Parts: sequence; structure tokens; C-alpha cells
Amino acid sequence: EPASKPGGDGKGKDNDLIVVGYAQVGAESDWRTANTVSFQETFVEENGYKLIFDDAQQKQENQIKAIRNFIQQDVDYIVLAPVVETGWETVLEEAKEAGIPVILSDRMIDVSDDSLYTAWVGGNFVKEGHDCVDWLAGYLEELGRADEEINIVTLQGTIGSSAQVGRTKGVEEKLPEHPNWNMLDKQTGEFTQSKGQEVMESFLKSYDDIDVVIAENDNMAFGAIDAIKAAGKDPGEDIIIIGFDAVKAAFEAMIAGDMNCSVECNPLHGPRVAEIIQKLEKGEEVEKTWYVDEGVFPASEAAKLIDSRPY
Amino acid sequence: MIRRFREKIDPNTFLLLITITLFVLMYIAGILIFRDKHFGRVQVFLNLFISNGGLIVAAVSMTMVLISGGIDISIGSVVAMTCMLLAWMMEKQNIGIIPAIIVVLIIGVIFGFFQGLLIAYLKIQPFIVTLAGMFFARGMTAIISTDMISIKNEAFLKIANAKLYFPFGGYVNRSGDIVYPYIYPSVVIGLVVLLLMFFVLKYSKFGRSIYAVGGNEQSALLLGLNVRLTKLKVYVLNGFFAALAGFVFCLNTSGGFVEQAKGFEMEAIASSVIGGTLLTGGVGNVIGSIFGVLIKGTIETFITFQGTLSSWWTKIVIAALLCFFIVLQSILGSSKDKKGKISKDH
Amino acid sequence: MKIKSILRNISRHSMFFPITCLIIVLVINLIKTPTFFHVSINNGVLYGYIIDILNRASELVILAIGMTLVVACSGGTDISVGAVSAVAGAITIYLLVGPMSSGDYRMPYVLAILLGLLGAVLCGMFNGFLIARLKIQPMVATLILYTAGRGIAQVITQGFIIYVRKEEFKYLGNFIPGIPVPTPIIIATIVLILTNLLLKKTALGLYIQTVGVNRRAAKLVGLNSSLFIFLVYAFSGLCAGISGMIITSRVYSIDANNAGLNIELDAILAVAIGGNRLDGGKFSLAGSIVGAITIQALTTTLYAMKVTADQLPVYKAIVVVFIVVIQSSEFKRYIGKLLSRITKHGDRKQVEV
Amino acid sequence: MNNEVILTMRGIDKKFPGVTALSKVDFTLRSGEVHALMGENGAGKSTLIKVLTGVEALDGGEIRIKGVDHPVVNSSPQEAQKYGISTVYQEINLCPNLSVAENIFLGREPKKWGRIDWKTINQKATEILDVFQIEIDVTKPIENYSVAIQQMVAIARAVDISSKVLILDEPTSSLDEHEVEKLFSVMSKLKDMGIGIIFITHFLEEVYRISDRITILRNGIRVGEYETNSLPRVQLVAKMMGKEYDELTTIKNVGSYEAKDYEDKLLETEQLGRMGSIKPFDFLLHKGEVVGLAGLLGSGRSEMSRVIYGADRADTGQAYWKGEKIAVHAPMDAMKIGMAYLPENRMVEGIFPELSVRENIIIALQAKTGIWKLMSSKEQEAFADKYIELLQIKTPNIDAPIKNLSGGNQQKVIFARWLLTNPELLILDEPTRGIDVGTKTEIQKLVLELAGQGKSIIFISSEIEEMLRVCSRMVVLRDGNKICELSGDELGQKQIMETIAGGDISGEN
Ligand SMILES: Nc1ncnc2c1ncn2[C@@H]1O[C@H](COP(=O)(O)OP(=O)(O)OP(=O)(O)O)[C@@H](O)[C@H]1O
Ligand SMILES: Nc1ncnc2c1ncn2[C@@H]1O[C@H](COP(=O)(O)OP(=O)(O)OP(=O)(O)O)[C@@H](O)[C@H]1O
Ligand SMILES: [Mg+2]
Ligand SMILES: [Mg+2]
Repeated sequence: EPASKPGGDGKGKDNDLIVVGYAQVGAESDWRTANTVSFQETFVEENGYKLIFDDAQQKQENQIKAIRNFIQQDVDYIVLAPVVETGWETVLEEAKEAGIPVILSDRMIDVSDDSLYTAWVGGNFVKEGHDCVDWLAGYLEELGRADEEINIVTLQGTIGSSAQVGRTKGVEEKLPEHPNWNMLDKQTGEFTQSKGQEVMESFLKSYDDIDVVIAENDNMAFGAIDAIKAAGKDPGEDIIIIGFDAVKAAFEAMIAGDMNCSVECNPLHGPRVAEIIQKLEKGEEVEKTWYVDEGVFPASEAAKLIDSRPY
Repeated sequence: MIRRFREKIDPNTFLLLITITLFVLMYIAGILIFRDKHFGRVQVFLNLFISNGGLIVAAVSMTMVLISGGIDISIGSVVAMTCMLLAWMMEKQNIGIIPAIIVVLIIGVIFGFFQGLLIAYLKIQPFIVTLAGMFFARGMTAIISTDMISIKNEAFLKIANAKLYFPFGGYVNRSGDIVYPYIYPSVVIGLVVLLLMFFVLKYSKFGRSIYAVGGNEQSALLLGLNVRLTKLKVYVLNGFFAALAGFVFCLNTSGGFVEQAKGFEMEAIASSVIGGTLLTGGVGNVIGSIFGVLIKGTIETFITFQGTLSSWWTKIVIAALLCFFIVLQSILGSSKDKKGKISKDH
Repeated sequence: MKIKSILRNISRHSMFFPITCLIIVLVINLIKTPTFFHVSINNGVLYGYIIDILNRASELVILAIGMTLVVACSGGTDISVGAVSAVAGAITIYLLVGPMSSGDYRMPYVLAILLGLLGAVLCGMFNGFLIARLKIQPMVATLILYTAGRGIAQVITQGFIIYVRKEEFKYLGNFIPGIPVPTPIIIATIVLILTNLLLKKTALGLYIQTVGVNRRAAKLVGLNSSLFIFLVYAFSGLCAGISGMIITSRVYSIDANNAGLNIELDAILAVAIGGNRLDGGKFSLAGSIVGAITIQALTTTLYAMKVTADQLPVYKAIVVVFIVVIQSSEFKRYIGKLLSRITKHGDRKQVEV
Repeated sequence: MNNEVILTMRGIDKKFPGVTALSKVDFTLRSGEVHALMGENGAGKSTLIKVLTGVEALDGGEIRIKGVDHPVVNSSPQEAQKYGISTVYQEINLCPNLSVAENIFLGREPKKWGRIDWKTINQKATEILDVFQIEIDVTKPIENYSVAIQQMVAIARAVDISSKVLILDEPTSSLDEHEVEKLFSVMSKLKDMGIGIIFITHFLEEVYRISDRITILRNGIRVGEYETNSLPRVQLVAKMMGKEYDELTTIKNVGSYEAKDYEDKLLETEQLGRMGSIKPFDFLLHKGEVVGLAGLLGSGRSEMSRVIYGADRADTGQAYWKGEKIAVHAPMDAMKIGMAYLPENRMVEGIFPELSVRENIIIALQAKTGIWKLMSSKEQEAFADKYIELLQIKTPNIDAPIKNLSGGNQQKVIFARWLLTNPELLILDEPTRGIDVGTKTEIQKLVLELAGQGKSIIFISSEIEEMLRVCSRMVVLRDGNKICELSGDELGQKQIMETIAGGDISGEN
């Protein structure tokens, strides 16, 4: 039921709403769409918000424009899911001068002055990389292959994106702990299934002893699965497949036995951001860094969890 | 009535007037529709320039190339390469801002020179040459660095963030201060390039040769112009402007990354076309292109102010407005019966 | 003298340069990757680099066929084909399984495909209308769907990637059990043969060239120039639709953002590498097809040589420039001059040039 | 003729694939003379000019210019201009998108404070055109003006540039007599100033009126150089054609055309017209009749024929074909009924430059037979061969691109294209423009022959004489209005001229 709002006399209604300008990256993946939906469902008028949504279509220029327009519209808060980490000084300075707090979602930004943003909400890509390696180590132990030579290939995301940079970094940081693992090759599959498939085909022809595929998102993992099948091998059995994001389709693949694990990257940032805004409204201090909860989902749990996946 | 008016002035001026009128109408509509959202503030208008400084340079340059009968679809990649190179030089190699800028401009010129050679002297189609150029520059960007590089160079940031205030048109912001409208130096660069090219195209031999070559290459040759050299110059200058556009773009985004400015060339082309430039060459002017940029910017501002459109609708709405514009121009501008038109030789 | 005449004879053949380029690319492969030409049967299908190239080039070949006619007839390019592929794929998949990934068909498979193709043809007709009737320049007109196409596809999919979880759906983009040749290769071949028949057995090929060479004169000899321009764009839409079917079937899903991304540029490139002029008139379908295969061969080669995907464009650019330069008649002229200077050198002093 | 030599060409060679366009051609030009360059279509006249001015590269030979002490090889018209040679090429070459004034001053714009001085340009252009008595708005793009105006502008530009040599390649082919007069008076002035003029034309009268000497080319070989005064016309024609020639008399015979009564109506129009181009007109054409459309440049002759053919859609009136109502919305409708249309502007509306001669010939018939019935290549070849033979088209082979043919031969190909469709009504808009005397006579004879076979013809030409030879009736147009029809005894040069010019001598034009 509509929450009873103080002074809800219709006329001043708009004024009582907290206006949030939200500069989203785009709709380039299911993950992103789920992320958007999470905001759109959180910041509704019933909850006391008015959301001004801008979709940058993966272009930083567009986000910069959007923020400038938010400032002109005198919004109360700006939520920014930056396309890239660089180049935010100028426009965030303008927001600061206008006295509008900026909350970052998903990706971090690279600025020398921390005060340009109030808080950051997101997943930890590097940690996801760590989780991936740890899970693999555990799984190999389970299989009794802990001491074998293990050959790994990585399908990287779009080079330069924070997910790619973070996940690659996370995996690489943990690799030295396992001297018997070889990273045979890394190549970008640009986060898409078809590129992932094409690159995997090429890997399979170059190396005939691949044990593990780490795909930096689930879509590329699906492409890899097809390529492996085409090469006459059994994905999930002959070759261990790990993906990131844990979208619903990944659970389906795991249930089908084609995939072994997906590391979650939680898109539901909306409620967290609302929490921060509520605190700020009350005049409380907020922490800078807010991680969302993220898990690791192996195939063995897939069937159990699939119905509870919201995206 | 329109017909009579059209007979009086030449058709291209007529098209330009249409474009300008449409822009003004559109802007007024915006002010009325988004009354309560302060669309009418001077700063909203200036933001069109601030956010599109690089595009202004690129569109002006694109206009010149299109007038010459060519096309350049490598501009976006060159912009990305320039940003990356600037960032890499300043951040990773500790090169000062001035030498860095000089280097990227020189690289732009060399890049343009090679494209020009292939187009003018080997007569390879501009679309293909610049398509290769597009691939090349994008790939080079990745070769320079696959990581994002953020520019922290103080001198650079100082230029990027230097606000040039106007003494009027201010408004009171939420903290109670009066904010006067302002622009950044990048806007100034864009406007200088615009003025420069306006004069070059109208008042220099080189400029007129561009029109002649675009109008009919064979004729221009027979009339005694050096067609090849003209084209080469166009692409060299265009290379320079592409790099300059990269610099201006970089002032706005202060960083370099591989995916930067994707599709930028299409924006530049669209702006030129909205401004009345023909892709077939020989027709167009930079004033129109500026309005092309402003119209594109206004459409985007509409969408932000509207505030609920998701990505797909944004794309569709932009395309629909683009379509509306092009079709309207075509309908209003056409029906001039061209009699005894001189043949386009091959 | 002899060298010159041989050179002239060879270089006169329009297909010579495109094919040479392809051969060069393949030979480099053979040296670098000895297993390159190895073809085996795996799971009952042909398997190997060469098959990969042909298989992956299929969409490009189909698009290049449409693009060749568009270029020939209107002297412009259709930059919307990639987006239209996505639209067609989105329509088909949405009709088949609805907004959520699923394995149950809601309507007959063939019907869904036909409707997807119809959607693509409508897109093509929209382009055709703008270009033929309103006389808008091709690149500008197709820029509209280039921008809107993916948006439309996303409206259909609501921004989600929809999967079709049914084996049969994979047939078009992969292989049909029992047939050793990957289906895309078969489809591309069929499209090629049908198009070729249409062009060679009817006057269509001649009409298209005629309109492309001189639209006004074509009108006076009774050809409805606008109609043909309209038709080739509709056809290009159809080709985009067909490749959209292959693309979506390959990954048994529709990803509106990425299906056929940037493929229009490769299609245009294929047309140019095939020795066709981009300003209309005479065309060579065979050239475009060789061009398309060359582009894919190049990509596969570079992957095999471990060039990373983000740097790949650099090498692609270099090869493309190389190919178009040696094909350019101006370059041939310079070389011819050079050769004749060498051969004449003994006989008499050269007049200043 | 004791003027000094300002330009010599010795042993000029030029080969195109499959054609030897020029072989060891010599040519000499003196200052203050008009030197006519004569020859049949495809003799190599234009090629000689192009080689001289650097449009085409020279294969062999030597060019010398007075005041330059080494052989000159121009690599571009720009260089030729530097040596004081300016040229009007056969196909008008102006930049359609630029203003008239700018076309005149392109590449040599006057400047003021380092920037182009538009005021001066427009002013001077107006002055220059004044010499030719052309009063137009020089600031408008040249594409707005008729072919004739364009031609005059091209000439005005060349005249203004020339300091030593002026080359005019068929400048008069699209001009009417009035304009030709203006051109000639300007040429005389230039002559007096000591400029050498190379003049190419197919009109013998012009040659004898203005030229001092004649060089004749045949099949790329120089036949000889003659004083105009000492070379009788018949001789000239004979030398051009390479055979003894007595057809000049035949032409005269043709002229004595017998008026006869025609019975079967073929085409009739009732207030047919089109807004902004041709006022509604009534027109009647019988079977087997040749009717000429006469008028000044821009009087609407082409307009009228285009409306009949459906190339421009009529927006008023009605047409009847053999007494039945017809609706001609597009050229195809007209073709289906049995019309054929040869456009006046060959380059723009006539040829398909990249297509072969064969394809250019068969295209109209193919368009008529429809898309599903493609003529076999055998049929195509047979047709092409037949008409190449019949019209004596000079081409290396039937698969050569038509753009490689000389202008006159291109025109013949278009003729062949329409004859192939076996029309009942041929609309010929300037069919003999740029065609040599021999061929011209052939075409005139062909027209009469066709009429004899019962075909009807609408004939447009800027040469009244030519029209007198072939037409039995003439429709006179002025400013888009059909003024009157002349036939029988009224068909005399003087009478026609008077009607065209308008009985009332108004102040304008
Ligand atoms: N670019 C070309 N390529 C091939 N052959 C050509 C080319 N230009 C001219 N020719 C050939 O050279 C010959 C001479 O042509 P040219 O145009 O000089 O004739 P012309 O004397 O000017 O005839 P016309 O009176 O018809 O204009 C012709 O046989 C023509 O076919
Ligand atoms: N001096 C001029 N200024 C502007 N337009 C002109 C001029 N002369 C002709 N035109 C254009 O040409 C049209 C009529 O030309 P049309 O071609 O029908 O004449 P024509 O009698 O066939 O003469 P031509 O010998 O040039 O073909 C006019 O409607 C006008 O648009
Ligand atoms: Mg000639
Ligand atoms: Mg006419």
C-alpha cells in the first residue's frame, strides 16, 4: 500500500520527493538490465523518491552530459554507474559546487580527490577473481587432482573494463599459490557469447590439453561450451568451466552439467543506495565503500538455487 | 509562398535557414515543456557546447571532407588514439603537456597525410581508406595500453577545468550562491576552429577548390585546379583536426581507454548532414554543421530531462528525431528541378 | 615485353587480385600453422581451420551479396545491416519462446523464421523508401536504422538475452545431424546460387548496373530506377535477416547489443576488396564473396597466430590497405610506368615526365 | 599569314587500349589565327586537344610553345594554363555547385587583404559576360542554367584566361545562331589581339566564316593543313571522309521536300502542359510525318518533347494515340505505346558510361521486353553487330565501354538503341549535335527513310537549315508557349527566323 507521506496534500507532493538523478551505463547485458531494474524498483514515488534515469549507451561522454543536466535540474542526489574509471574530475567538481552528493554504483572512479563522491556501492571484482581461484583449488582437491599439472585458459572481458581488469587481477594474484597450474593463454572474448566461442575454437586448435576455462562472464562461458562440444569434448567433464556473474542461464548450464561454477556478481545495488541516501537525509556520516553480498555457486547447488535467482 | 521565397535565395541557404528555424523551434519547445526543470537556463544552452567541444571540431572537419566529396570514418578512432596517447605520454612517460600535444597533433597530420596519399594519389575510395584507418587507430590505441589511463597532469587539469564565466545570466543554486554561466577552454577551441574553417571555406583559394573538387572532380581538373593536391591537403588538415578534436575530447574526459569515442564519426557525419551537407560532395557549410551539433545535443538533452527512457527507447527516439529531421529537410529542400545539370564525370 | 604482356593479361582479369590476396593469406597460414589445412570429421561434421573460416564467413558472404547489389544500384552503402540482423533475430526468438528463455516453442519454427525475415525485409523497405522515393542519401538514410535497429531489437527482448533451449534451434547456425557440412555454409551457398541465377537468367543484373551507372538515363530507357533501388534495399534487408537467423542460431539466443555488431563494416570491406567500386555501376558478386572469405580468413589467421583481439584491427588495416592498393588501377599504372621505364631503359632515353 | 608560330606539335602519338587515337600527328598554330581542326567523329580531334593540355598523357612526340626553350609536356590543364593555353572541352566542364562568377574565376580569384574578394569577382564576371550579351545572375549556381548558358560561361572563362592559345572544342554545338554570332565577334577580337585559336566544329559554314587555316584529321592521322580560302567545301569533306564525296548535292535534294497530305492521326494532344516548364499546348502528329520544334534556346522545345514522352509528367491536358486516350506517366508507358526518345544531353541522360556498347544498344529493348526475358548473349551480339554496321559506329569491339568512344559515336549508339525498339514515333532532341557532316547527312537520310516507312518523328535541332531539310511542318515555341505552326510555303528560313524571334520586337532579348 502507498506509504503515508508527511504533507501529502497533492500540490507539494513533488517537492517532498527526493529527486535522484541516475546515470546508468546502458543495457549491454542481462546483468546491467537487472541492475537498472533494481534501481527503478527501489526509487519509486511510494518510497518517497523521484528517479530521473539516464542511459548513456556505454558512452562516458553521455554520462558527463547527463550529470551536467542533472545539476541544472537541481536534483538532490546523483547516482553514477561510471562507464569507465577515468575522467570524472571536472564534472564531479561541478556537482560538488552545486552541493549535490554523488553516489557511485558498480565501478569505482579514479580521482585524486576523494571528496568528489560520497560513497561507492558495488561488487568486488578482484575478490571475485580470488573466489574463483579458491573454488577451483577446492574443486580440484575434491576430484583428487590437486597435484596434477593443470592447464588453464582465460576468456577475458572487454579489455580495459573494470570487470575484466579486476577479475584478471584477482585470478593472477592468487595463481602463484598453485605452482602446478599453467595459464596457457589469455584472449579477449569481449564479453559476448559468439566472440567467446570463436576464441575458444582457436584455443582448442592450438592446445589439446586444456583442463580449465575461466570465462570472465557467463556469456563467454556459454560460447566456450559450444566450441568444446564442437571439438568433440565434454564441457564440465573433460574441461572445467568457470564463469562470472551467475545469471540464470548459467544455472541452467550448470544443471545441464556443462558448466562447473559461476562466481556471483550481484546487480541489486538499488536498496543499498537507498540505504545510504536515507542515512544522508538524516544527516548521518556514511562510509565510503559499500560492498554488496556476493557468493560462489558451484554446479552441485545449482538445481537448488535456480528458482530463487531474480535475474 | 515558400516556393516564391525559395526561388529568391539559393537552395543551400534555404536549407540552412530551415535547419536553424527547426533548431530554434525545438529549443523553444524544450523550454516550454521542461519549464519546471529549468531547461531555459543559460547554462543548459552552454552545456550543449561544453559537452560537444570535440564534436564541434570533428563536425567542422568532417564537413570539409564531405564537401570535398570524401568521407572520414576514422575520426572516432583517431580521437581515441589521441586521448590514449596523451594520457600515456603524460602519465606513463612523464612528458610535459606541451610536447605531448605537439606530438599528437603531428601524429594526426601524418595519419591524415597517409590517408590523403591513398585517396588522392592512388584514387582508393575514401570510405575504404578511412575504414582501414579506423581499424588501425583503434588497434593502435589498444597497443599503446589496454588499461585505462587517467590524466592527473596538473597543467592539463588546470586547462580542462578552467571556467570562463559570463558576467550575466546567473541563477541561484541550492546552496544559495549565484552561479554565473560558464564555459571551458575546450569550447573556445571549438569555436576558433569553426571560425577559421568558415573563413577558409569561404575566402580562400583552397576552400573554394574544395567545393569545386567536390562538385565535379573531372571539371575541377579541366578548369585547371590541382585536384590531387587539394584532396591531399584536405585529409592532412582533417588529420590535424581529428587529433585536435581528440585533445578537446580529452579535456572533457581527461583519460584514455580503448573503447573511447566509439561511433563518434557517425555523430560527426550526422551533425554535418543535419546541417545541410551532402555526402555526394560540393555542398555544405560549417555554420550548418554547428547547428547540426546543437540539434543533436538538444535531442539528447530532451532525453535526459525527460528522465525515464531506457537505452533502447533512447536509441529509437534519437533515430526517430533524426529521421524526422532528414525527411523534413528532404521534403522542404527538394523539388527544386535541376535542369541542364552538368554531368558528373568519372 | 613478354613480362609486360603477361602482367597485363593477368591483371586484366577482374578476379585475379582478390583471389591472389586470399591465396597469400592462406599460404602464410600454411607456413605459420602447418595444421591449418587439416580437415577431419568430428562428431559427424567437418572440422578444421578451413572449415571454420568458411563457416564463420557465411554471414558475411550473405551480407556481402546484398551489399554488392545495394552498392551497384544506388552507389551508396547500407550501414544498417548489422542492426537489422539483430532485429530479425529478436523477432524470431521472441515469437518462438516469448520474453523469457525457454525450450518450448509458442509457434511453428518455420513461421517464426519467416516472420523474422519479413521484419528484416520491412526494415530494408524502409531504407529503400527513404532512398528511392525521398532521395535521401543512402548512408544517411540507413544511419537511421543503424541507430534505431538495436533499440528496436531491445524493445522486443526487453533488454534481456533470450535463450532458446532446444537442440533443433541450433541447426541453422551449427549443423544438422547426418549432414557433414556446417549449415551456414550450405545456406550461404544456396543464397549465392539463387541470387546468381536471378541476376544472370533475368535482366535484373543488367538493370541494376544500368540504374547504378546513370539513374537519369535509366529512367529515359523506361527503367523504373526508384523501384530497383527500393528492391535492392529490400533484398539487402532480406540478406541481413538471413544472416540474423544464422547468428542467433549459432548462439541459440538473441543478444540485441552484440548480434552482428560492426558486421556492416566488414560487408562493405568485402565488397571493396572484391574489386567493386563503391559508387555504383558494374559489380562482381564473385569478387565480394572472395572478399568476405578473405576477411574471415584473416581474422582466423590472426587468432591462430595469437594476435589479441584488441590489436587485431591494426593488422587487418594493414592487410586491407595492401589489398586495395595493389588492386588500384592508379597503382597498376605507376607500376606499369616503372616497368616500361626499366624495359625501355636500354633503348632510348626517357622523355621527361 | 606571316604571323609567327606560337605552338607546334610534332609526331604526336596516343594509344588507347584497342585504339590508336593519334599517330604521328603534326600541328602548328600561329598567333592571330583561327585554326580549324576538322575530322569525322572519332578522328582524334578531342584527343589531340587533351594530349596538348595534359588531360591525357602523351605516348610520344613533342610539343613546343613560343617562349619556352624546351619541349613542353603538360601533365595537367593547370600546367597548360600556366603556358597561356586555355581550353573549352567538348563536354562542358564546369562545377555545377559553384556560382557562375566563381566558375569563371576558379583558381585565379582576385584577392583583397589575403581573402577572396567576392564583390570584385561578381562584378568582373558580370562584365565579362556582358561582352557576350548574357545578362544573368552570376551569383547563382551554374547548374540552374541551360546548357547553352553553361557553354557560354565556359567560353567566357577560357577567353578571359587565354593569353596565347585558346582552344574551343565544338563550342557551337549547343548554341543557337544568335549566340554563335556573339562568339564569333569575340573570336575576331581575340584574333586581332594576336591570340591563336584552335577551333573544332562540325559546321562547315562556321569553318569558312571564321577560320584562316584548317588541319584535317582522319582516323588519328593528319591528312594535311590547308588555307581555308583555297580549300573548296567539297574538297574538305572529301578529305575528311577519305573518299570522293558528292553527297553535298544529295543534301540539297533532300531539302526539296514535297509536302503531302497525311491522313492517319498518330498522336494528338489537348492542352497538355506542365506547371513551370511548358504551357498547355495542342499538337497533332500524323503517321509518317516529320515535325520540327523550333525556337530559341530555352524556349521549351525539350520541355515539350519530354512531356509528350513522359520523362516529365504532364499535369494538365490529355493525349491521344491513334485516336485513343492514353495516359503516359513514365517513359515506359510511352515506350510500350511505341515512342522512343533521344535526349539532348548525351552525357547526363543518354549514355551509361561504364557499360559496354552492346549493353548500351540493347538496354531499351531489354527494358521493354521486361525483366524475365533476358536476351541471350547471341541475340545481343547480333543486334549490336547489326547496328554498328548499319550506323558505322567506330568502336574497338562491342564490349568496349561506351565512355571510350568519341562523342559522335556515342550518339550513334543511342540512335541504335532506339531503332532497335522499332518505334512508331521517334522524338529526337538534337540528334545531330556533335556529329560530323557525313554522319549528319546519314542521320538526316535515316530520318526521312524512317518517315517513308511510316514512322513519325519529332525533330529538334538548333540548326534551322537542318530542320528545313527533314521537316514537313514546324512548331514554333517561345518562352514555353506554342506560338504557331508553319508548313508548306511558310517553311522558309527567313520566315521561321522571324516567327521565332517574335513579330513584336520587345525590349527584352
Ligand atoms: N578514354 C578513352 N579510352 C579509349 N579510347 C578512347 C578514349 N577517348 C577517346 N578514345 C578513342 O579515340 C578515338 C578518337 O576520339 P576523339 O574523342 O578524339 O574523337 P573526336 O575527333 O573528338 O570525335 P567527335 O567529333 O565525335 O568528338 C576514338 O576512336 C575514341 O573511341
Ligand atoms: N537563360 C536562362 N536562365 C535560366 N534558365 C534557363 C535559361 N535558359 C533556359 N533555361 C531553362 O531551360 C528551360 C527551357 O529549356 P529547354 O531545354 O526546354 O529549351 P530548348 O528550347 O530545348 O533549348 P535547348 O536548345 O537549350 O535545349 C527553361 O524552363 C529554363 O528553366
Ligand atoms: Mg570530340
Ligand atoms: Mg533542348
